[in-house]
Amino acid sequence: MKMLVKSGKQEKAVKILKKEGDLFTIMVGDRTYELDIVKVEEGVYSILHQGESINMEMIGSDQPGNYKVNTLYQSYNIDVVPALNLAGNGRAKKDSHQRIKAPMSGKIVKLKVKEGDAVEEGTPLVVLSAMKMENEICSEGKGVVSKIAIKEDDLVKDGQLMIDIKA
Amino acid sequence: MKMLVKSGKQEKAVKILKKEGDLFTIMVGDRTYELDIVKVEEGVYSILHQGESINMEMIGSDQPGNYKVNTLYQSYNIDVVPALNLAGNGRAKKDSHQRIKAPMSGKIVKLKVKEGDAVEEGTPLVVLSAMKMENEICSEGKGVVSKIAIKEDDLVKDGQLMIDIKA
Amino acid sequence: MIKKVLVANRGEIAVRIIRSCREMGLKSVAVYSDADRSSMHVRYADEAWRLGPAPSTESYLNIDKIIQVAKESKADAIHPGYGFLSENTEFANRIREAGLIFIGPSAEAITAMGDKMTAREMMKKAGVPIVPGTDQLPESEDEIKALARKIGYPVMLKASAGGGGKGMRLVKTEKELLPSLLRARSEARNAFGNEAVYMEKYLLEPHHIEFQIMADNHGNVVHLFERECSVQRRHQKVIEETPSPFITEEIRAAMAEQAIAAAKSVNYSGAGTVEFLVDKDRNFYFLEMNTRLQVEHPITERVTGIDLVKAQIKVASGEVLAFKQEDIAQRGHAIEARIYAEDPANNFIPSPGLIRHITQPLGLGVRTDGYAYEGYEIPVYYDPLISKLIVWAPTRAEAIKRMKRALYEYKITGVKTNIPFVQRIMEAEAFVKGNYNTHFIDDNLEQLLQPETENTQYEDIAMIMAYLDFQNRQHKRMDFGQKAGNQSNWKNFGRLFRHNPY
Amino acid sequence: MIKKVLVANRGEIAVRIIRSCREMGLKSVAVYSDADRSSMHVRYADEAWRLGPAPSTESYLNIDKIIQVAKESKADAIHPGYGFLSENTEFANRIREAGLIFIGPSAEAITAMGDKMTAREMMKKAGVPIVPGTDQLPESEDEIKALARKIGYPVMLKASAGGGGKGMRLVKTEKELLPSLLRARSEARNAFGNEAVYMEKYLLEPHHIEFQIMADNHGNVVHLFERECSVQRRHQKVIEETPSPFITEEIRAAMAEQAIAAAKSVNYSGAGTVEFLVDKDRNFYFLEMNTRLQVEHPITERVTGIDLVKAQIKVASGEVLAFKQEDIAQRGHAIEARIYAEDPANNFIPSPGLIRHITQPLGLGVRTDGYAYEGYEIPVYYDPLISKLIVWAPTRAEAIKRMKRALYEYKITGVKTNIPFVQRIMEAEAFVKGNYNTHFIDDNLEQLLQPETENTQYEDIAMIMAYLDFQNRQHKRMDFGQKAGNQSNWKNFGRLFRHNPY
Repeated sequence: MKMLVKSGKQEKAVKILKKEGDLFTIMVGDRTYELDIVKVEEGVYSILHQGESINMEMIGSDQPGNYKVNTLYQSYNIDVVPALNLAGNGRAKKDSHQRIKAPMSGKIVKLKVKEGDAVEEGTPLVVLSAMKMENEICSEGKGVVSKIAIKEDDLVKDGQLMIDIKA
Repeated sequence: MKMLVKSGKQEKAVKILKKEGDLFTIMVGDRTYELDIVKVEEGVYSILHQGESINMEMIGSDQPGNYKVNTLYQSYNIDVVPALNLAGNGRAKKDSHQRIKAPMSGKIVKLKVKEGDAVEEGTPLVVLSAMKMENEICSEGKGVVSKIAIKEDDLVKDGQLMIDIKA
Repeated sequence: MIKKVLVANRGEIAVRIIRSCREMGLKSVAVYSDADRSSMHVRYADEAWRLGPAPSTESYLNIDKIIQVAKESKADAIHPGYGFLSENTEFANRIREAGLIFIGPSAEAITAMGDKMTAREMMKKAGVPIVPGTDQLPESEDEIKALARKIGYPVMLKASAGGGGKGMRLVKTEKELLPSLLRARSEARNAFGNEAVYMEKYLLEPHHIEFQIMADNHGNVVHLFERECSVQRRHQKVIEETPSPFITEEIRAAMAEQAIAAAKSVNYSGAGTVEFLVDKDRNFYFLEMNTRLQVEHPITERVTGIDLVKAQIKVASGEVLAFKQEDIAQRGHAIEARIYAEDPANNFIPSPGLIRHITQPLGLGVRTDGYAYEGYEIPVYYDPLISKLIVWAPTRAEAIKRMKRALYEYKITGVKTNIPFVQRIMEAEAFVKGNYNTHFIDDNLEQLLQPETENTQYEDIAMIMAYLDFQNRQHKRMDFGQKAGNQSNWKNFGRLFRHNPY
Repeated sequence: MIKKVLVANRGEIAVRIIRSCREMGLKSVAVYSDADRSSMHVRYADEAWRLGPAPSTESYLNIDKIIQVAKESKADAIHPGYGFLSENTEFANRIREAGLIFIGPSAEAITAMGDKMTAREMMKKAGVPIVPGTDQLPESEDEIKALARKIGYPVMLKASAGGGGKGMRLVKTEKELLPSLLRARSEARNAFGNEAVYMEKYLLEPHHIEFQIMADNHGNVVHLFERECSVQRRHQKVIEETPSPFITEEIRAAMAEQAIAAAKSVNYSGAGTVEFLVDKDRNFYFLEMNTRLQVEHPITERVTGIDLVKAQIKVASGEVLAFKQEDIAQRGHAIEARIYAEDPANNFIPSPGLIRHITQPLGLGVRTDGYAYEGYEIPVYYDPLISKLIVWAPTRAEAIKRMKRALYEYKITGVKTNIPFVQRIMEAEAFVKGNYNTHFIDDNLEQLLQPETENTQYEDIAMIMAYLDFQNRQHKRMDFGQKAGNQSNWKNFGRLFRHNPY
């Protein structure tokens, strides 16, 4: 299956033109790179490109094909996706729901809304305590609380859905 | 299957009497221990025994049931074996062969005997170079070289059989 | 005299204290909550005893249980570290009542300095300059507003029992006053079990500069020079350095004198820190005295060569200080960066989680005090401090370059950290010139958060790597399905990534 | 002036040099053999270029290729590190002929000092005391035997081009003379490409004490005090410390004077080391001068605060030394332990292999210069040095305790190391008292190799752990066979070993 690689707004095709041992000749979009690639630690690669020594660290996610790739200061969020899927891809963008996820692991110390409440942009929703700091999480827009998936004193994980707000 | 555990000349039966969470009550030989055991890194365990904090590192070998277990300064070579096997265990001891294994990974720079040669205790057999040092390996007893499994310039691995000497 | 020390703390400071115990030949006893069974201080100590469930109130703040463990483990002294019970009078008293040694000052000194309002009163009497402000705030909201108006905005709310930025809020306008007060009280209650809050004038372009004090029980009090701690975010220190690039030799001497006077006024014993605010005209005011080891103590250790934990233990044993004021010199320049598990790009929210990979910076002039290791899960219950990176060099300019080099080597994966943010601080003009005050981070936040300029080449290569890894995994998976057929194919591919030394 | 430095070396020293380049804002170019593609210096440098196959003769000793890479990568200077081509006159000459800067002394100085016999002659002329001995040994075996008898056993065989213990043999009786000579010549040929060997009187209870020299191209020569390197095994240093616990202030001054005289006699430039043998009556003799950075340079850096690599680069750029003799002081005490991949229990045979796990010691007063990481395979082709552990403390006694603490923290699994052996040295009475000479290891070998006294309890627990791990694996394997049935069973068991923070 033909695969495309996405990074931010970029979408490029990747093609391996040649490989000999650790040496790869690879085309990405319309540019060609000759790279010497060696895996040095779990998820850590040493790459030589025209003499330059580049270290990249790859962190896979639960979603197949999704990677966070770290260079020295930069971090790229990259998706490898089938070429077919890209055309009709309309996910998330026009969603009329606001899904409030836990921005970090922590404990719910206060729940400030209940189902059916109308909220504005900036309305406080929950207070989440993590690592000794209390963090107030507010609504990013107008709407009605359609679902609350947590309760006070719950421990939540980073990214866990807490509240659903219908616009 | 009933298993026994061997460490050096010791042979003991191990029995788990109780476990609750990380807390184990275990009998080894005729002594009973209450241990709080947690795996903290790959192959590294933190063990609390009557308040004492003990760190043990386990290194498995190719042979199932064989472990090197390191504490702070001590290193134990331990085998977990079926109880049945122990009785009739007569391996290695009365072997009339001297099997010369590479004491380290390295390169054979000189082979000093050939098959059929008679050797004495202390007869130089091979010179093995590793990490810039040349190491002469000598016969530990009298005998005749029955087999040579290496040749000059070979790279050998730690533990690899090099020469077989028949007493 | 002291043979076994119980360390009533966790994280990097527990490990750091146990290190010095080990070097002194003292046995160490770690204590832990359920969230910390696999934490480094448990693994590193000679003994480790459970305190209770994860929340600090049930573990690291549980005085009864800690004293019980001290007795059972036959420890003869308790080191409180910083935070938790380190400035708790009751704890110090209870330890002494139990016939054990508290490694810290007298309960009276803790009480006097621990309550910030009492401390202000005492300093006023001792002639040490203090910042204009109030006593404990009244209940009446109108009265509070009136007090703030009288002092003049901006004002600072502070927990009377506070420290480490907890329970502190800067209030710029009346509108923010009451909500901030609520938050400050709540944090103060959770952190210190005491919700008393007072108010102070907020100085212009202030510097936070503190002096390290060391005193014994025989009347000797010395200072170990200052630490410049003005790089703060929400009153939480991020970077500390010594010497301060701001103060002059004369001001340094004057501040040192007042710091010693402050310590003597409470018959201080052990290690303590006298904090000052210094305004843009180099007027200095007593801020508070922390009656414990400070997070940033390593920079002082580095320029003076003195191990402060060992000195604390010796003082607690009744020994006379091993050094006189004239023996102590500041040599070279030391900088500490606090490495936090937090996400600077996302409003600095804490980032607890599993450390997947960690590479510590090493080499000349670098010290790391940490406690995390590969596979360790940073719990949500405690402070987000992962480690402290301390560098030393003969000059400030060289120390900054060394810090940048060390940060370059420091890799932590799995949780987000402020390493790139600290790297940016080291590059910021105001910091490099040593021309900064406590507003530095706020004033430069945009620049400090800016990502590197785009590098198309790196992005292309990152895309290639994702593609190769994905393909590699796909082929592996396929092979699981069809055994013989494709086997050699993916194995070959897999091997491309493995280096064979032969 | 210098903008990009090619480091013609590998291992810890390449990483250490690149660290200083990075702090100076210089670009770094690593070179590597096929065995070192995944080595740390390749990963850490800004650029990395392949030299050739694994054997050093085809890579790190390949002058043509190194100069070619320097040109292609547009490096303007080459740092040779230690070992390999660091004391090779041709290399220094070829670099200069290519219009590049050699970070080291003149080719003349290398030639003069590099050939040990020439050096002896020069020192004789300069009035520096030398050990009685021969010129290059003749071919005739009888003549060699006669020379040895004349000097008197024991005698020392040394490679004329030698250094680092390679090609060195102590000969105690005539019977050992010729076999040792063969071995010395062979090692000398392999290590230096030159099999010339000479002979010296072997001093009684000798100390190996060396002085660090730093000289610029403007006639300034200073010393950075001594290093005591008498803890040696087969002429290979294991522990170094500064100051030496053996010499007096007067001897120190006299030796420093001779060291500077030795350096001046060859118009020395850059970092160099003048080695002396000191007998039990504190008579000292010139041994040799190493015209390069020394393995043990970090202890000098620690007590003087000077970064020697940076100083080398500045001198090579033509700068005047940034410090005068009177600016340089020895402060506190530093000890270095060389951590080797070797098996002390098995006649110290090298132990190359895969590093399965590594924990570096950290905290106050500890520096580690290494290059190994988890998953790195130490190649068989090069030196077994994994890292250098350097500690500092105000006093020697405290430094020893700190070293013990750091060794306690240092965990390396997968290859055998001398860490427990070094730990034993730190506990040996002669070492602790500072009362040792170069025979220390031989004289105390039995004690240094003795395992800990038996601890039944630990052995029992080790047996338990093996049993549990084995059972755990068995159950897992069973489950693979029978899917549904036993699943909950082993999963439960497996979970016993995993800590869940919630």
